[in-house]
Amino acid sequence: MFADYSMAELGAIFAMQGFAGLILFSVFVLMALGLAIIFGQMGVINMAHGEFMILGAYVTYIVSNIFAAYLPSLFGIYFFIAMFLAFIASGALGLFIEWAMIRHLYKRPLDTLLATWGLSLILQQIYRSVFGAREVGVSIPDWMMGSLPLTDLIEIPINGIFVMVLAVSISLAVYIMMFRSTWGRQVRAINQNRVMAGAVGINTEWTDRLTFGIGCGVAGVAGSAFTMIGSTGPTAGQLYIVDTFLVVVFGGAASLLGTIASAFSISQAQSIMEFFLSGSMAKVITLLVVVGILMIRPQGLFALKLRK
Amino acid sequence: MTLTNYMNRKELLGFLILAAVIFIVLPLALDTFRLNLFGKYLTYAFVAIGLALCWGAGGILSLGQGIFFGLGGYCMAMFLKLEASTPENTAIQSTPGIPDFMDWNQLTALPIWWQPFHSLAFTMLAVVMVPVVFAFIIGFAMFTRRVGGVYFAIITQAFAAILTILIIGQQGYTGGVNGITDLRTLLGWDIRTDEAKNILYFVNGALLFVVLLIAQFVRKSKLGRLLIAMRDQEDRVRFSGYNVANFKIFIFCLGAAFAGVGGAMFTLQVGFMSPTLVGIVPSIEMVIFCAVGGRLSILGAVYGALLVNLAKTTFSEGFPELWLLGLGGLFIAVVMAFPNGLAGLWSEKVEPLLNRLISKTQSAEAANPNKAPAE
Amino acid sequence: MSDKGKSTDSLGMSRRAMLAGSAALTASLFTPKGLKAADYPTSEVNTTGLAVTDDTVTVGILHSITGTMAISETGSVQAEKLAIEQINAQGGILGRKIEYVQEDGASDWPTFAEKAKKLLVNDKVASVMGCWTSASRKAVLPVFEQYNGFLYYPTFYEGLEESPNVIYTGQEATQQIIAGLDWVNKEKGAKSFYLLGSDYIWPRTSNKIARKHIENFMEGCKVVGEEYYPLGHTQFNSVINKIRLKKPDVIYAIVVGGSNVAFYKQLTAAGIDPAAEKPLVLTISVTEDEIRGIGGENIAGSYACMKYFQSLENENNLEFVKSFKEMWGDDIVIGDVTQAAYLGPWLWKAAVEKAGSFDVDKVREAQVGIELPTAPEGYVKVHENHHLWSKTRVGKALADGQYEVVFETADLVEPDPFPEGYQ
Amino acid sequence: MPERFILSVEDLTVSFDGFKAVDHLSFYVEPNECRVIIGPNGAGKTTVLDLICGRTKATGGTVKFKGMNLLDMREDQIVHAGVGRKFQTPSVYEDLSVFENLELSYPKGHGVFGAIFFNQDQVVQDRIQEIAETIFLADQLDEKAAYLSHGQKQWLEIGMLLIQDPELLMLDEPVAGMSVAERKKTAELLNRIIQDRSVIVIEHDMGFVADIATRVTVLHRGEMLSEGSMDHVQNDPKVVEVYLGH
Repeated sequence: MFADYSMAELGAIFAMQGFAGLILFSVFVLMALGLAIIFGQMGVINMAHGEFMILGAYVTYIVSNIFAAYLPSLFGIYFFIAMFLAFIASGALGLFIEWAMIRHLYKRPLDTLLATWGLSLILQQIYRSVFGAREVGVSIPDWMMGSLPLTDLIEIPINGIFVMVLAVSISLAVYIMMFRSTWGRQVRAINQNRVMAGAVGINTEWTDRLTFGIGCGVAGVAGSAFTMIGSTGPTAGQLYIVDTFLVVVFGGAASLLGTIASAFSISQAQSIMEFFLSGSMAKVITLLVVVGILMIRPQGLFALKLRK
Repeated sequence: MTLTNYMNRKELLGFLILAAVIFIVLPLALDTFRLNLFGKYLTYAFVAIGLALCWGAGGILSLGQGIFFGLGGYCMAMFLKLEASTPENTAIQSTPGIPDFMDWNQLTALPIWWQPFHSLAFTMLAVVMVPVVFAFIIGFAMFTRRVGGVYFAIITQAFAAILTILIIGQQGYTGGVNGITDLRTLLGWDIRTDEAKNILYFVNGALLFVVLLIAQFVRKSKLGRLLIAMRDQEDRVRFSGYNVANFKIFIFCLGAAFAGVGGAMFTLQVGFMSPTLVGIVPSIEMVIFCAVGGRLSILGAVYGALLVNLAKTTFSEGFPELWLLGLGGLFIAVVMAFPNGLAGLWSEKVEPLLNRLISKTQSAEAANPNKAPAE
Repeated sequence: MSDKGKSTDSLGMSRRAMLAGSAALTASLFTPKGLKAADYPTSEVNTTGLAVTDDTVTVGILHSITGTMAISETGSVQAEKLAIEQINAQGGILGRKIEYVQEDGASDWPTFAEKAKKLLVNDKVASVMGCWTSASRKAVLPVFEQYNGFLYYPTFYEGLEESPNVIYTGQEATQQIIAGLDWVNKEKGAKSFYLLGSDYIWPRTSNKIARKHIENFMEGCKVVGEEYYPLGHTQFNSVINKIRLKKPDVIYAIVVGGSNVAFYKQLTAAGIDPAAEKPLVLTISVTEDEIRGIGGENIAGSYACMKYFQSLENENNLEFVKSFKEMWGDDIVIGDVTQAAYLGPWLWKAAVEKAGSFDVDKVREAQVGIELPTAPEGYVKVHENHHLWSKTRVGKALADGQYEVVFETADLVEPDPFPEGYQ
Repeated sequence: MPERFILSVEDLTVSFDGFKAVDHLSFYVEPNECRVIIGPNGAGKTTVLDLICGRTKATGGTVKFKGMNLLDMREDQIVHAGVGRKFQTPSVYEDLSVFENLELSYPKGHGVFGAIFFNQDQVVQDRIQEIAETIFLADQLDEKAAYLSHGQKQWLEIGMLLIQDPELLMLDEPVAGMSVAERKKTAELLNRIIQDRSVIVIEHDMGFVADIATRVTVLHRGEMLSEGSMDHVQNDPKVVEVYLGH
């Protein structure tokens, strides 16, 4: 396969392929972080995660149209505002859903799965009624498209860099929130012992709601970012759901670090296999390997050993 | 030990009513087209019954029942496709005598693993055994390692995704995204005629009752009680000397076998099989059939499958744009307001009401001695 | 209850606009023959119990308006409704107004089969305009053959089929592929091709025909890669790197749906600007409809091989685009399949009038050889294999989401659903 | 192979992420002995029972029961070998009746197909009746376990163990949370059922311990602190230190 190429060319290709793997990694991290917060910390299965992402994407679409129409001079920076608003919109919807639905179901995790699946159907239909069945094209500021030529041979997509930077910053933000803020301490306290946490004066109800909201908000930001690399349509959220869940479960549900490690290993495996095999087979093999490992090690990559 | 241990009078009445609905009311009330539709809905009931056992009784939620439905359906479709692909029917192909999609994909000979499907006996065995073997592999790997609950649900869902991608990707062998279509005869008997559809409906109904009776037997056996015990206190069951994994594997395999039979009947009645029945979405819909009917009740599962599908057809004919809202709302309503589904509604609301009415009339009769005595 | 529409439509169309559009069309489409229903007694034109009354005839529209395929099929529904409106405005068929029953296939093949059966058995529709994916057509085909229905199928597809109960108004694979490949070879000097597709039958069959044509009929040309990704796949960076490694002259892309959007966005972002034509991007799966989702700036400079582009500058098309926009709004775009769907009701009308009957067997007989000089794509004719003779065109994508037509075949290309030498 | 001890625990160790919950623990139980394990909270008492019955996997050491190495066996195999375990919180099947609770514990029909075709014959019914009388629940046989009082649930769980007829019975705080009257009845019940089998009991109630114990083992931070008769351990300065020293 490589006989006809010079070393420089091969080096360049592998560098870019490594980069492609990193982009995929960032995409997985963005997809999975919100879910990891919700699933890992609250044990809630949010099957509507993809639809929360798409809400962020539609917010971005609306904001881009507003800027194009009224503030064309600021179009170059609209994306940041859009991401912020995406966070707010998805987060607010998340707060509402937690209040209306999820909080009644904490003792029945499998039922949250079904109820949120119902929610995802409803959201899809709402998107379809509001934005139409067709995909919408989100215009991206020029500076974010195109690529950065590092050498003659190596070109790095700018939106890839953007996604990577975003993934790192959001991971950091989540890390700081979880491990440095009062909220984070409360969430972890509740996760470990709900009754006790309530007894020492933590408002468990509000903390739960906020956790769910933040998880959904992060999904919204991810959806906003994905307008650069993917499609925005009523059913686009479904494309992400299986991958996302596998990343979280594979990482070990209780661990954010695990989520990141699992995103890394799955993305690298998939990206390398895609390079050497055909696309469909790469996907099947990746999924099979992940599921196979999960069968041998159901607790995922990272899991604390606990006294029962 | 008498039969009443396996079915009390109330349950017997429930079975008889369902039998009357399936074998008398529906055939009399509906034309062949609608009856065939109901036949299709009833094939989902096979899956829902399996789920009522696995999920309702055993607490094992599988989001991959579409896998087993699909495997059963594909086995049947392979047999029918081979029968439809006679050299005469496929004379225009480069290789006559093999299924058309194989010819389109440059296959020049029937793959070896298709060969046994020339035999109906083998196919009927495969319809049950292929899903069971799959379920056994998944169940063995997961349950002996004590994977359960949410993890099990997600991993089965991943399997459904994998199988769909595989079927679509290997289109030379599986018909790809189109599925296996244009099925015509079963041992020379044309399954597309109205008469055949009517007969298939009754065969389907009869098989459904066989499955229902098996399910009832299992539920009423000690194994049924063990499932409930496991759902509530898995450790206690273990320390009463049971190998919990084996029981879970068994019930999961049983559900898979039911689903396989349902899939085969689907293929026969609808006339094709396609990967859209294998994937994540149909698998979750099958769970909702069960949930709507009442996850604990096997009869409820049948009604759930019938009603949800009837609603789907009606709504999507009348208000197609609203259908998803309705279905989504149904999911949420069932989970939040009626966790025991229709069966729960019946036993919690309707039955007490009926009892009250009956006792009222009785007391009214008692209060009115002039009327004819009650007995 | 079904969505029964008469000549008005509830979906926000201005009645006056529609009338104006139809009036304009009357001039260019068929000259109304002033056929009166009274001249065609129902008992004579309908001997098989179809839903034909003294002043109406019912047809079915069967597309997905929910689910993943709704994105693609919406345009076809709109086109079919437009054609029906216009036909009605001209006095209908044999003096009878067309009514339609619309059913939702819900992007689910069994549902398509179920609804097809409902249309034929319960509603007894005289013909059906519908289906989009091959899978849905394969699912309904046995139903149409069993109940002797008549389907107008609008999508360009892989061929390998010729049903007496279907008129294929889109192109089969060879009509779409061969001329385009020859053109890039001749005009652009392309010698090496990288074939890419979504993983299902149409891209695979099309690429098979493309490969055979490249290897057997195009001198010195070769295929340097062929690859398929699952439907809905959204990550193409690895394959883009592979393409870089192979340095093909042409990326031949048959990616569909949401994957399309991801593919072109990532291609541009990776520094492969289609406009630079290094490599050149040639597709048969991106119509104007898809570009809206992809974003014109991401695909500008790519080439698409179709039979119809919205920008075609013939009178028929100008009229068609005008009335389409009047009916469905100014920001609408019209893709290849939408136009093909628009042909369905017109072809059926012509056949019914030629046969003087709604009976499917007579319509089928009359249909072959029907010519439609008024089609937006230009003159078309029904081949005896039930496909259309039509031209193949190559368009270059512009940033505004339209195509600039850069090439069209001189003659109509003969449909060849079972091409010799390509199997 | 004749052995002096029915249960030999040697060098048993388990660590959770570096924390040694049980640390090189050895003790031996003789046939028909009633061994009581005491110790302050977090001493590792419950963990020891978990290790013996296979609920927790040991990091090191051996547990031999009648010559079989329990650490290599699954929970159900350990049960079949003759070890019964009662949990600290009553764990009964709340959705099933008392009768069904006992039926499921009857040592027959433990395979999948055995369970499906399990026959409630007269022998089974008599045995259930007998056990129900022993545990004071003969009148509640058809009641759902969920409706029993806390003490009754504890008795039911003990009954579920009795019906298995284990050679080694392990009870984790059998009288915790009981009323005085219930406690007295339970002591009586336990005294009756420990007669012809070996028993390991975890208990805090010293009066109760003194009443039933043959020997007492005191655990502290996963290690053995003292072992011997009740008198012996009560006078052991190390034990006094641990219980009163802080």
